[in-house]
Amino acid sequence: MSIELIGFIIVAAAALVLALMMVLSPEIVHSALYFAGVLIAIAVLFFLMNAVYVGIIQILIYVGAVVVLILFGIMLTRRNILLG
Amino acid sequence: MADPTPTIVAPKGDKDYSYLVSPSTVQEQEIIASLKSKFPEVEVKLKQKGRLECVKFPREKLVEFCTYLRDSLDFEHVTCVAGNDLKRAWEVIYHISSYKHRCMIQIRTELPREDPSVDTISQLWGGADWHERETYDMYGITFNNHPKLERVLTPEGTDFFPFRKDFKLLDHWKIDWENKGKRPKPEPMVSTDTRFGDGNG
Amino acid sequence: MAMAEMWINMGPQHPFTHGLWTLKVKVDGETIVDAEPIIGYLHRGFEKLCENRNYPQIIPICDRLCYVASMSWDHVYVSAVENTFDIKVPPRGEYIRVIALEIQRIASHLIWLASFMTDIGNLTAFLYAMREREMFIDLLQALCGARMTYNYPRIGGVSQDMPKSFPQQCLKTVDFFEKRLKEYDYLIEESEVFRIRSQGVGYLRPSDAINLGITGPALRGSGVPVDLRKTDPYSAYPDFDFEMAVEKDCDVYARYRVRMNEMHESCNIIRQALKKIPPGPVLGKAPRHFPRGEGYARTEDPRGEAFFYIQADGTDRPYRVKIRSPIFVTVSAAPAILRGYKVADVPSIMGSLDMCLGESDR
Amino acid sequence: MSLPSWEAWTCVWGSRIGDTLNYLYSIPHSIATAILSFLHINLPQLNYLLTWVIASIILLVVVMVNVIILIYVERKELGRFMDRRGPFVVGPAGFFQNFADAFKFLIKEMILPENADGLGFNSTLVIVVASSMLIMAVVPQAPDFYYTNTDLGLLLAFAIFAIEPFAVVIAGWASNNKYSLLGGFRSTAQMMSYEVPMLITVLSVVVLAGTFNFTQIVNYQASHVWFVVPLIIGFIVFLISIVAEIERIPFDTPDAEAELVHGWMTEYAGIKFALFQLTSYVRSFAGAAIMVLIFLGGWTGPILPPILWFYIKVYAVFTLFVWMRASLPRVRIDQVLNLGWRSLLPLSLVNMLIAAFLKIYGGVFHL
Repeated sequence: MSIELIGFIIVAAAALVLALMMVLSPEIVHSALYFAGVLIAIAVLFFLMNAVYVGIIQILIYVGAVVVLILFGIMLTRRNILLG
Repeated sequence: MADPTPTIVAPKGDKDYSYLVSPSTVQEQEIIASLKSKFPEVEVKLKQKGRLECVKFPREKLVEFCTYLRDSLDFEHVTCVAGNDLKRAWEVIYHISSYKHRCMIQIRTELPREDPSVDTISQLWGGADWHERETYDMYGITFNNHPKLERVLTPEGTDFFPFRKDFKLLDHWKIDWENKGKRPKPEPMVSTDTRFGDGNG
Repeated sequence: MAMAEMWINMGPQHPFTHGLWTLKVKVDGETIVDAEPIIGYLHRGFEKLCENRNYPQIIPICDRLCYVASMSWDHVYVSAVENTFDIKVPPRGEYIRVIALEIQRIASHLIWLASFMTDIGNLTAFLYAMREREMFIDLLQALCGARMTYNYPRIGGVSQDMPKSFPQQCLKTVDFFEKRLKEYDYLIEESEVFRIRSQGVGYLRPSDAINLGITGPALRGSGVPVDLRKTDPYSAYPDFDFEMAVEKDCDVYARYRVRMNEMHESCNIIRQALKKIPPGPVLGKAPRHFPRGEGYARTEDPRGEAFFYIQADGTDRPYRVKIRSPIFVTVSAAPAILRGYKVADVPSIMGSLDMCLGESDR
Repeated sequence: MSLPSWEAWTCVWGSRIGDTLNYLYSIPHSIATAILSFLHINLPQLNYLLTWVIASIILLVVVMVNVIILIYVERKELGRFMDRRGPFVVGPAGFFQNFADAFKFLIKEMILPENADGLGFNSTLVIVVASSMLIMAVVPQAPDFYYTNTDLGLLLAFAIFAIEPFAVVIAGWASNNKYSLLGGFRSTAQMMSYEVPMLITVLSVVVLAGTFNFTQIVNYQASHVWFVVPLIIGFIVFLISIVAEIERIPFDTPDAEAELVHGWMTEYAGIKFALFQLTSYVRSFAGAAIMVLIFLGGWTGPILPPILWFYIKVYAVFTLFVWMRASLPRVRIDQVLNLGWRSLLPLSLVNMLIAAFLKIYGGVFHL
């Protein structure tokens, strides 16, 4: 088993677990946090597949913009933002 | 409640107040004469230059009198509203000043002991708002039609009025200046009764 | 929108509250829709305190009214007593009072400048202003030996004559300070960022300002030429020739300009006073027994119209003392000024009003 | 699916790892080799990993030392600007004041506010700190002193810059504090809106140099002209954007201490707060370094060794940041956003046009 395969398995498993946690999380902001994790893991998978440009754009657009947009969406549409 | 759609109003087209630089030619005697003709039962005196005085003012006439002061005699500014405890009665002292005529009128209104209430003038001058609140806070004098007559300096839920004369300071806080500033022998703080005095506040 | 309408408590422990007070701000997003000032954290029952002290004993506690302008509060108290009992002050006493008051005004305005610049984020100006204030505090120390609570005016004059070297030291300081004021213009006024933070922010219409009872630099910043040193002269002020600082812009910048110009004018007055000061005693005769009577005095505090009302019942203690603090009224008008602006404007607007909680809570 | 071979993966990062930190030539590599030979392990892949870890530690140390010096420099310079002395008690000329502060932060209690969201509160700390440290991994500091020298280094640096905003808004929310929430929103809005003009400006540099690689951009400038000369508009736009991106005065609206106590960091205490502060300086360092690399000719310069030139320029740029902090008040948040969208974005587009023009007709200007 080569070290690349180990790397791939770890990252892919992380992506899957994070995706599951994203779906199952009761707190919606946590879901967004996990979602960002999923996207970063996928970017790492792109790096592993030698698609560096796609990986970088994945981080720049999805983590840098889409997640923030989702978070703003969550926080601007909920009645009670703060927890206490 | 606030206006739900706040707008920022630039001061364009507002009244120009630069005429206040030079004093008006109206003398204090003319103001007194004007007040005498309008309110014959009110006694207005000239104490010194720029200082008018008006004692034993009937409290029912207050808002009418103040409206006249503001609208016809250009008294723009409430310097102060002070409460007072005369022991036989309550008293509210108004100091209303005119930038234009450069004079100040002092109005002393006595309120009966059993009914410490008077009409508010905060509708006429916004500056009187918190002074009236403070007077209520300290003396328990209520101002009718006041927009928000609540405690301002003491905490909410205070059940006494500290500036009333029958509000006793704690004895061991009170310094006996007649005996060369020595504190009397401190008595133990026992109950709240000494603190609240025998006042009904 | 869910962000809509939440109350933010700014204070009592918040960097913008110079003192101990709370400003509850109701915001819609970042826009202020309502505000409510809450004061009273420093309430000491000052007026009741005065009722339990005899007349000279009240002077030191007047120092504690405003901790950055003690001298002017001492002065308004002693002039109220003098008005009540018709006590004459020797002219030299009046002149020294005027000098002390103007030094105090500059020191107070410098504290205001320091805190205002901190509010809008320029710490350099804060340190510069504090540096210059030190010189004026040194002057006051030379006059009365204290740096913060002066206890200098007395009923009927001032406690002691000024030291021999004082006029020279004072003139030197004033000349030096006017040079420094030009330096401030380079640092603060010519900065575009400062202008966009202060111009067009915190409009206060002149009619509103008058109606809400706002006095002092805030009122003059709204274009209303009212300065009690001119319009209701007291002490030795009629002897001096000075300009009233008035700006017509009605915004934070105008209030800033008014205070900066007032510092210039104060320097001017100090120079004239030092030139014209007559010889003679500094402390007049005060009566041993105080008769019945009532009286008041109002002066132009660095923050606005200070007013002291005294009722005397023939004993050695006042029967009733009422203090009108300019900031007490100004802070009540805060909601009217703040409404419609952003949360980020709160420090700059409230900073331009020059809060001092010692005098407003009393 | 076939995975790329081991060599291919190393090529992803654009360089053989042996080149890493080449200035201290092969120090990580020889340390790793020594350790492994001492343990009698002959595993090239483990050697590779160990080299990587040691190189990372060296990079971290280099960055941290620089950050400590930056903080000291800022304090001293700010002191001079403000007509005071700055730190001078702890250590020679107050140099160890930072260490004293760090120690103080270490012994403070780490408070988790009541009703705060633990996951959001703590994980965002990790994300913010890690992503900021990661930027320096792709920023070369000399022709032979870098961690990686990937072909897309410039883009990667800004991609890593862009990770922070979402963490900040979650941090602000998780603190369960209104100031933090507003600060988080402000921070994110500001970073997002300043990334657009910044990236367009960077793109104009890329158009001229024809590459995303930092080293090649610097080499291009060395052989032609520093990009600050033809792209002066872009330089100014980039300077303002980077100051907004790293949230320093006059653009420190997210942690404007006058209105929002300390913005999204309000509830963080002790070493967590210290880490955030440290992170902000790491970002300042990275921002200044990128600015030096793409506009000011990087490490090129006469006589002195390249690494020294690089640090001289970085500290000069940082002094510019400190100067701005000392002389300007804070800008309001809506003015910040207006400036970003209404002034800097058109300016960056103009700059882009100039770059395109120079690319086509650049022969006249030796570009």
